[in-house]
Amino acid sequence: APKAEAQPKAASVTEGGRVKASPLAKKIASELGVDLSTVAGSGPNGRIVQKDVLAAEVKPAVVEKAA
Amino acid sequence: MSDKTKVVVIGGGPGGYVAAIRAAQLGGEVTLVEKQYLGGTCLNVGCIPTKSLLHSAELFEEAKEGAKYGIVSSDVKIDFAKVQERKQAVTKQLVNGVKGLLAANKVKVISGEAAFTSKDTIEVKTEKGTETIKADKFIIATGSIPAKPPIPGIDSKQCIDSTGALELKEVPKTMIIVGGGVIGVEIATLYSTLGCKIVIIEMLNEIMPMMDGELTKMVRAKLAKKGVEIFTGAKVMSFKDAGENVEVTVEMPDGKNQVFAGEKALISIGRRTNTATIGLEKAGIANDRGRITVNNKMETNVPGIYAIGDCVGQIMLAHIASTMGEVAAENAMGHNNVFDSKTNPSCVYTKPEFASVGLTEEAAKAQGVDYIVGKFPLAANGRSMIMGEDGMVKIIAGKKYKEILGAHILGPRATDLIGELALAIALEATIDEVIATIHAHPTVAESIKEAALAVEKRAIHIPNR
Amino acid sequence: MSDKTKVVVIGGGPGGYVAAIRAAQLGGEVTLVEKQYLGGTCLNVGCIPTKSLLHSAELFEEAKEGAKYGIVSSDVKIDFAKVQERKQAVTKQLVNGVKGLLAANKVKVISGEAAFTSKDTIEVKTEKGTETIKADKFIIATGSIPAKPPIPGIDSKQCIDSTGALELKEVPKTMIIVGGGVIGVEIATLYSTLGCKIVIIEMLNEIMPMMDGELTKMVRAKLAKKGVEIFTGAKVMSFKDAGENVEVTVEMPDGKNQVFAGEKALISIGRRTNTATIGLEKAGIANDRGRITVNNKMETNVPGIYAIGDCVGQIMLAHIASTMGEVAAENAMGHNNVFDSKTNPSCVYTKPEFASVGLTEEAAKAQGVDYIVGKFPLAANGRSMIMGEDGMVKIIAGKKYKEILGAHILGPRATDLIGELALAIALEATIDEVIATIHAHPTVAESIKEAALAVEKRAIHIPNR
Ligand SMILES: Cc1cc2nc3c(=O)[nH]c(=O)nc-3n(C[C@H](O)[C@H](O)[C@H](O)COP(=O)(O)OP(=O)(O)OC[C@H]3O[C@@H](n4cnc5c(N)ncnc54)[C@H](O)[C@@H]3O)c2cc1C
Ligand SMILES: Cc1cc2nc3c(=O)[nH]c(=O)nc-3n(C[C@H](O)[C@H](O)[C@H](O)COP(=O)(O)OP(=O)(O)OC[C@H]3O[C@@H](n4cnc5c(N)ncnc54)[C@H](O)[C@@H]3O)c2cc1C
Repeated sequence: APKAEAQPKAASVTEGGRVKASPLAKKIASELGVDLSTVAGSGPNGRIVQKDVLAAEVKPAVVEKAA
Repeated sequence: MSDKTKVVVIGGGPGGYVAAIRAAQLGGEVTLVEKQYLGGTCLNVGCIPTKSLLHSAELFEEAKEGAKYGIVSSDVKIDFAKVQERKQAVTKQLVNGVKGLLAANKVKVISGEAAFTSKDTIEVKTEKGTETIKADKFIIATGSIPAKPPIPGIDSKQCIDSTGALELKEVPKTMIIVGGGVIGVEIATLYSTLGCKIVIIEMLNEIMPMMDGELTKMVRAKLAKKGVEIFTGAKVMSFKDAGENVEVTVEMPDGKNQVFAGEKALISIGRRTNTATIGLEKAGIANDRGRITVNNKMETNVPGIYAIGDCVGQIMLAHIASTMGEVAAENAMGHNNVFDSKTNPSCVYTKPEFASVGLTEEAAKAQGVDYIVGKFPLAANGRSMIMGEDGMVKIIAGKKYKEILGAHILGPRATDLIGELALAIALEATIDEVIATIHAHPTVAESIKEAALAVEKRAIHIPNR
Repeated sequence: MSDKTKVVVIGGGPGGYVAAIRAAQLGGEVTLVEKQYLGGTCLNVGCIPTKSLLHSAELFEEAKEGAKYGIVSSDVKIDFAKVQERKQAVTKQLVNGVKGLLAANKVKVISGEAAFTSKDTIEVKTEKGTETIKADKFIIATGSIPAKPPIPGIDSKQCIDSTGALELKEVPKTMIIVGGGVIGVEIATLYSTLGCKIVIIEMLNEIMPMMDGELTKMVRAKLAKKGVEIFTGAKVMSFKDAGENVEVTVEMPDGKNQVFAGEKALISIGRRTNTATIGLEKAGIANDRGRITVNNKMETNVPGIYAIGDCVGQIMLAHIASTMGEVAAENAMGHNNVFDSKTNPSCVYTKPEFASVGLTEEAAKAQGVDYIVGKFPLAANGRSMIMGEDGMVKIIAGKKYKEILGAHILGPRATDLIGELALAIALEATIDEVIATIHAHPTVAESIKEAALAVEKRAIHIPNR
């Protein structure tokens, strides 16, 4: 996945710019070409999980809501 | 009057007392009503007593086999009265602990039997009379009781339920166990180790049907070695009190009847929810033949009334009751939490232990999931070898991403080892992360990494085929 | 000739044999040179023999205390020759296992002593003569040997190292243990359980200084109960062969000398890398007084030469050697992997077990990390109570995000329980995920969740202060 662009930051990006995502979410995102820095996480502390990535792929509108 | 949220919890088992403590932590004014014993089934006639007796049985077996390890002793015998005394002491200590915790959290405990009289009121029958209590929120946690199937002769004096089986004064010479679920298998393990000849009659085609079939077969083989006979696809038709023994007539898989005689017959075919007398209809609480209907917030159809644990009739396990209890308490106190069973471990205290989390291979198949399996036999694990044990670690991973879908362990310490894999499922980990985690040597846990490696046919300590 | 990458591994311990298997899995043509015994220190005179002896000791203790659990026996005695025989059998089985695995992976094993003659050549002295081997890649895994400090009288016949301590024919009546590291403490546990009176002399201010101090104090108390005397801040000045006993003169913390007499004196002050005779200088391999210098890819300064395990003198543990071995093999075979010790568990096989991963509270303090602690005493854990054990689970979390920085467990099965927390660290989990993971009842693992809850002062099974 591309690195953080000038995108609105989702809750899952920590101050250091690291994205908190589950290993499964990362694998799926890299395959689907979903930029994790644009995904809102629904896990504890905004951690991105599988279903968030799948949702982001189907309807990118989630990004706006999370920003 | 206090403006705190008033919460009443009905039932003091692992569901109820945990819910009560959690609600109190969150600022609730909490009352717990318990009609019989704090700690419920679990502490008094369930988890704890079985495991205490099983621990003694394990020590007995180890003592008898001590010579193999250089421990010499003569006349190893079991003092069953002492075994029961020890069980009693452990139970008592834990029940007192619960009492203390409730007090420390300022939960008011009422000894009595509760029943709803309306949506916001219960009546509690205590020794001193009847008390009426109104509250903002109710959490129902009345648990379950052993099911008693309508089989002719089931009232014969030799027929006992799990509670009876845990309170025997002597080890019986023979026992017929009707129902090969977890409770049946644990009690078979217990008494067969103590010298009782056991026959298990199970109606389904496999004992412990929710566990992984391949590992269950290994358990069956181990039980067989102890002289436990298991008949599956077999149906009990009747019991007959024949004086010393009970005669159990069983329709065998071939359709023919066979009679088994036993000093005791344990009925362990399941448990049913304990909700018949709590006034569900008075409060208008929806239920399915006594199983209270709840959503994943543990809410019933009646606002402000929650139900948790065995009485919802979903997964009848103590840690599930407690987890549901936490969720209900948090929601009752205005927080927002949901119950999810995906990390739920199932444990059976056989020797060695048997534990499972997530999908079994059977379930993966049935659900049409594309999966891949990694297995590691504990015969190749140094720590297990030292302990004289064997078994297997089996991991079910998604075929494409290798995420961990399920894990099954038969082996020493399995009930504790499963924790790592439950966390792996919680975190949506793949085998890569399990492999990248350094596992200490020499431990049984190393086998978890090996099983993960085996998913990709690159285990180190077994040849990969 | 084959166009496979030719890999030579020097040393057949848990570093070397794992590296060899991994390199072979990746398509290498692998030769392993071992001068003494496959399995190295670990299988022959380290991890496995200690744990086998300790297991017998544990069973002995349990047998003696059986009455508490209703197990009656008379005359519980240890047959130490049998204990040693069992250890020998386990070791032999595991060493044969390694032999089989190497064969299954088509690794060629040469019995002999290797030394570099240049950057790409070694000479191997075997029974049949000297063989010269060239290879594309070399992995050095020659391990370590017990350090022998230059203390007057250390050659007295009663002075033994860990290898000697594991091969005693009889349980000594008294033993002075010089050095209270993991090995010293494990051997103290072993022989004190078998009836030996033990004195530990440690130069530093604490035994096992890398472990969490609070839990280490609990271990000290448990050892003291077994009659083990521990003197810290105390320095051995000399040994004197006094016939039956050795007299050990110790400078005590107050500066005065005190003499301790023991049938044996175990020197366990540490281990040093075993690299003096392998021709490091001929190959031009950089090292720091024998500790081979490597980067996190396990590469030495010489391209194509890797070093792993005890011989790099970093963390002297078998699972570290194996992990480094995998990393080196993968890099040697053209993959790209790095070694990271952040999930490394440290285990001590005391009774109960003691295990640790990540930061100790002391380290967190020293590094100026903003941390917060959650603790749960196992006296409040049902499963531990059933087993008659106590202890503590302690979690160190970051103050702000509550990520798990370290975890420390003193308790039954601790060495296996630590796996869950190592995975938590690997996945950068916070206490929230540990709490959200359902932990089975009744297990020791439940205490991990409780300790995580305690971080936020909301444990269920202890009052939160
Ligand atoms: C032999 C056996 C072994 C088991 N082993 C395990 C195990 O190892 N691990 C595991 O996870 N689970 C085990 N279980 C299951 C476990 O005990 C239950 O899942 C658990 O106790 C359910 O908790 P609960 O709080 O929902 O109900 P319960 O523990 O059944 O508690 C319900 C409480 O409510 C009280 N009550 C009922 N009606 C009223 C009323 N009207 N007014 C006031 N009080 C009322 C009851 O007296 C009881 O104390 C075992 C069960 C048995 C029988
Ligand atoms: C008493 C004791 C208990 C221990 N307990 C534990 C424990 O519980 N857990 C744990 O993780 N660690 C434990 N350790 C440490 C562990 O044994 C070592 O960390 C581990 O063995 C290191 O592995 P290695 O492969 O680097 O070296 P080693 O195991 O030392 O193997 C090196 C091998 O190289 C061979 N060799 C050396 N030079 C040459 C040469 N020139 N040519 C050919 N072969 C050569 C040696 O013969 C040896 O077989 C213990 C150690 C001791 C002494």
